[in-house]
Amino acid sequence: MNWEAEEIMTVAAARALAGRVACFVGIGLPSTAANLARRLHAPELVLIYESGAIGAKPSKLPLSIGDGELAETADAVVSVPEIFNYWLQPGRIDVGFLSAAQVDRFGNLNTTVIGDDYRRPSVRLPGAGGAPEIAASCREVILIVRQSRRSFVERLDFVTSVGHGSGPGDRARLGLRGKGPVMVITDLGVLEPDPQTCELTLTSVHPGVDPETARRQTGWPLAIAAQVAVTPQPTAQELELLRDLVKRSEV
Amino acid sequence: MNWEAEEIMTVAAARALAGRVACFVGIGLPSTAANLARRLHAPELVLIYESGAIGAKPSKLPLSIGDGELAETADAVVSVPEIFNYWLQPGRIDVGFLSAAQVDRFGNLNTTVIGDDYRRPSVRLPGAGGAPEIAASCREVILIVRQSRRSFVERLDFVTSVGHGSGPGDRARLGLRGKGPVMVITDLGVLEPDPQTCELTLTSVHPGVDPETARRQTGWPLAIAAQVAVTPQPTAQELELLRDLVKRSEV
Amino acid sequence: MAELVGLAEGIAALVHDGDTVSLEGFTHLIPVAAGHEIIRQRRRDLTLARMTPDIVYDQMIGAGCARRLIFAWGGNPGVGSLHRLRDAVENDWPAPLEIEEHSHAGMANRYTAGASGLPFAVLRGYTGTDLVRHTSSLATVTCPFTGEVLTAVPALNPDVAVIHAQRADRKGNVQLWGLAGVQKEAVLAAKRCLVTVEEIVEELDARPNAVVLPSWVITAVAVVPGGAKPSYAQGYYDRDNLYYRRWDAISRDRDTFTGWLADELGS
Amino acid sequence: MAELVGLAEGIAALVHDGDTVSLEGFTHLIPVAAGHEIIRQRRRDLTLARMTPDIVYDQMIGAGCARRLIFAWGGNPGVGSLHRLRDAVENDWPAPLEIEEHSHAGMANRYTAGASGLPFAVLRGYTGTDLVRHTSSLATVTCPFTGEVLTAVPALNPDVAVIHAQRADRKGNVQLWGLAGVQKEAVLAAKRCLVTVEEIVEELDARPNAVVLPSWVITAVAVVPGGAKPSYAQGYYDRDNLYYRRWDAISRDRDTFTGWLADELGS
Repeated sequence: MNWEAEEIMTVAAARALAGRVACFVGIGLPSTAANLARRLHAPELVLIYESGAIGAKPSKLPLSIGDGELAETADAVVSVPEIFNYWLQPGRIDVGFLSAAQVDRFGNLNTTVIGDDYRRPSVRLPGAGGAPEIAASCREVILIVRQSRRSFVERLDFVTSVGHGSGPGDRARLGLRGKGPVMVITDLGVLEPDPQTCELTLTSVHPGVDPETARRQTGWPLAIAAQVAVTPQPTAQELELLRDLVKRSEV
Repeated sequence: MNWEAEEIMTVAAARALAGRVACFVGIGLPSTAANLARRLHAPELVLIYESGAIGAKPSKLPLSIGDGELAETADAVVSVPEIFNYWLQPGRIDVGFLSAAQVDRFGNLNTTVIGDDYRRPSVRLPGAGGAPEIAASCREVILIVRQSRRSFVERLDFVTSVGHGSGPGDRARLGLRGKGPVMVITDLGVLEPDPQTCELTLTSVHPGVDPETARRQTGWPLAIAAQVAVTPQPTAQELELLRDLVKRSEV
Repeated sequence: MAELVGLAEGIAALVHDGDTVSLEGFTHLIPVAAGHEIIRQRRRDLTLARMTPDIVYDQMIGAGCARRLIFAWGGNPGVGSLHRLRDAVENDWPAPLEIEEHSHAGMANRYTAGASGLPFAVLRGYTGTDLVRHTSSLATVTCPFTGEVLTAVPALNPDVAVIHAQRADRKGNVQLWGLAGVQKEAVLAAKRCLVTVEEIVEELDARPNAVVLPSWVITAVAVVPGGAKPSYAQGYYDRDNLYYRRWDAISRDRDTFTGWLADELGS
Repeated sequence: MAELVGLAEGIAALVHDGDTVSLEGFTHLIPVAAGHEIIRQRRRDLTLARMTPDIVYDQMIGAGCARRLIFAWGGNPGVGSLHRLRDAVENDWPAPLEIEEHSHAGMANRYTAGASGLPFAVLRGYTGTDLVRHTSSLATVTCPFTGEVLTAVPALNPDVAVIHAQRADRKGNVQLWGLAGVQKEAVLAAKRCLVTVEEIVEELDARPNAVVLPSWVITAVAVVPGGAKPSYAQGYYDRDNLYYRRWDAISRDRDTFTGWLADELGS
C-alpha cells in the first residue's frame, strides 16, 4: 500500500509505544499515534489526557483534549490539579508524547513565541500548556515534529520545555527526574540522543528518504549515525486502522 | 419538665448556633447540639464533618465521625485532605464546635496528655485530630466542656489547640485568622472571653446554679460578670427533640 | 446562599471594570454565554485568567474587554491559533494586552492555593524554561526537611469566577459532572462567583464523577440553557466541533470579526 | 498491574518487619482483616502510620507488632480510649512505643505531599501548640511572595499502604465509594500497596462519589468479604457499633486482651 509521510510518522510513533503501560497524550499527532497503538499492539495501553481522563478509550480521535468521550470511557476521571499533582508530577507515567513549533539539537522545545522579542513576537504561539511538566516528569519523552529548517533550529526563540538542556548532566542539575526525550519522530525519519553527548542523531530514515535530505531540512549540522536504519514499511493493517481512525474522526 | 445538667448544656449549645450558616462538628456533645439545632431553629444549618461530609443530615446521632449516614445524606462528599485544605483552612466555616479534657482561662485546649511528661504521661488522651486547625481557622469557636477543677485548670499539661493564647493580640501574632473561642458552654453555665483581657468570664448560669459553685469548680480564680444572666429553661420542645434524638441513636 | 438571577443581572452585579475574572472550563462546560454577556455589557480593563483561553476569550479580547491575560495555553483546541489573541499580542489590536504566562501545572496549583487559603503553592515545574525569565509570578522555595529547591507559584484569587454547570437545585446547590477541570478550585478561590446552569431541578440525584458546590459558597446562579455552546455539557449536548473550525475563519480577519461582533452580540 | 493474591500471601509478600505501614480508612472501610493477618504473621518493629488509629491498631500494638506510631487521633471513635495504645505509651506494655504526633490537617497533607512526589507540604496549622515542641517532623517555610510564615510537614511515603475497598474488576482496577478518607493519597504515596475488596466484579459500573484506583498503581488485590468489619463498607454492611463498645471491655485488661488474641487470632 502507498502511504503519506504523515502516515509513516504516526505509525512509527505508535510502534514506539510497545511495552509501555501509561502514556500522557497531547492532542494532534500524539493522540492519533497513541490511539492507533491501542488498536494495534497495545490494547492495554493507558491513555492519560491532561483534562483528567485516566485510561480513556475513545472510539474516534478526540478533536480537543477534553472531548466528552474521554471521560465517558475512562477508568477514572479526576480534576485538573489532581492529574498534574498526583499523576504526572511523581513520575508514575512511562511516556509523554509532545510536539512543538521548534526543537533544538538537545530536544528542547518551543511552543511559546517565534521572534526575538517575547513581548512583541512575530508569531504568538499557544504557549506552554502541560508541556514543561510532561517533559520534566514523564519517565521518557517521545517527540513528534515535522522536520524542516523552520522547526529544527540552531537556537530556540523561547525554551518552553526542557529536553536535554545544554547537554549531558543538565537534566540532573536542573532536578528534572525523567529521562527526557528518547526519540524524535519526524516525517523523514527518527532521531535519538547520542548516549554520550545527548545530541539528536539521525538513526533511521523512512523508506525512500536520503539521510542528506534530513540534513538539509535541519537548521544545525545534523549528526548522522554510522548505521542508519530504514523504518519498516507500514503494514496494510497499520494503514487501514489509521485511515479508519482518521476517517471516523472527521468533523 | 425536669432536665439533667447535660441536657441544658446541649440545649444551650444548640441555641448558640442560631444564625450560623456552616458548622464544623466534632463527635459527642457538639454533634448532638448541632443536630438538635437543625431540628429546632436552624433547619438549613450546614453540618460539616472532618470525614468529608458537607451538609450531612443524619436522622440519628452518628456514633463516629464517619458513619455511613453522613455520606448518604450529605450535599457533597469530599476527601479528607480536601475537607481540611479547601473547606476548613481558608476560613469559610462560621463556627467550630470543640470539646477537651482540659481548658484554661484563655480557652486553650488540651486533648493530648495528662501529666507533666509528654513522653511518659499519666493519661494518654486521643490527641489532636482536627482540633488545632478547627480552633485556628473557623471564624468562631464554641467550646463544650463539663466544668470541674480537673477540666478547668490553671495550666494545661499540653496545648493541643490555641484559644486566646496568653491573652489579647496573641492570635493575631500567631497568624490565627479566626476569632477563637467566643463561648464556653458547661454543665453549670456559660463563660465568655472578656472583650479587653480575653479571660473567660462567667456570664450566665443554668437555672439553679450559684455563680460560687461555678467558681469552686474552676481551677483558677474565676472572673464573674457584674450581671450574671440565667439560661432560659429548656422548653418542652427542646427537651423532647433532644431525648428523641438520643433515644433513636442508642446502639 | 446563592441567589437566583438572570444572566444580565448577574454579570452586572458581579463583574466590574478592572476586575480579575476567571471564566473556567477545561474544554468541557465553558461559560460562553456569560462571556458574551460581559462583551454586551462592554466591561473594560479586565484581567482575564484561565488555564486554556479559547474562543470565548478570543472574542472578549477582540471586543476590547481585556487589559491583561493570565494563562497557560491559548489556542483553538484541535484547530490552531486564536487570531484575536495573536492580533492583540502581536499588533496591540484593539488594545495592548499584557500577558502573564504559566504552565498548566502552575495555573492549577495557583487556583489550588487560592482555594486553600494559602499564599502560594509548591510544585516541580518551570525549571530550565524561559518562563522563569519572563514571568514575574514565579519563585523558588527550599524544602526545610531535605534542602531541595522547588518552584513556588502565588495563589490566584480572582475577584470573580464564572463557570457553567449542568444543573442546580432551588437552594442554589450546583452539580456538574464529566471532566470537571479546575472549576471547583476557581470558585473556591474567587471572592465571588456566578454559575450558569442548563436547568434547575427539584433534586440533585447522584451522578458518577459529580462535583457538588454547595449553595453557601456560590454568589449567584443563572439559568442559561445551552450556555456552554459551542463547547459541550455532558448529558445535554455535544461539542460543536464545526463551530471551532468556523471560528478560525471568522476571527482571522479584523473586519469579519467586527461584523460578527455586531451581528451576534450587538457590540 | 495489580496481582490477585490471597490475603496471607499478600501480607507475606508485601509487609516486612521494620516497614512503615499505613492501614488507612477514616472510620469507613478500615482494613481490619489485613491488620489481623499482620498480627497472625507476627510482624515486628513496624512503624504504623494512620490518621485515626482505632481498634485494629490497638490490637496490633497490643500484639507487639509496632515499634512506632505516627498519628493524629488515637481513640475508639464514639466510645473512648484505646487501652492497648495507652498501656504501651504509659507502661511500655508489651513493648515501648515511640510516637510521632500530628494533627489531621498535617497528616492529610503529609500523604498529599507523598502522593504528589513532593518532599513537603505547606499548611496553616500547629502554630502556638505544644506539638511544635514535641514533634520533630515540623518546620516553617516562608512564602516567597508575601513573606508570610507557614507550617511545613514532610511527605509521608509508607513502604506499604493497605486499604479496603468495595470491589475490583478482574484487571485489578479498584473502586470504593462513600467516605473515601485519605486512601487514594496513601496508596499513591506508598512504595507498594495491598487492597482487600469485598468482591471481584466483571464491570465497575459507575457509582456516585466513587474513587477508582487503576490497576497499574496497585501492587496486589485480595478478596476478603467482610474485611472491614467491625467498621463498615457502604453498600455491603453497617458499622457494628456494639463491637466498638465491646472492644472497650476486652482491651481494658491485659489478660482479657491476651485471651482474645489467642482465641481470635491464634497469636
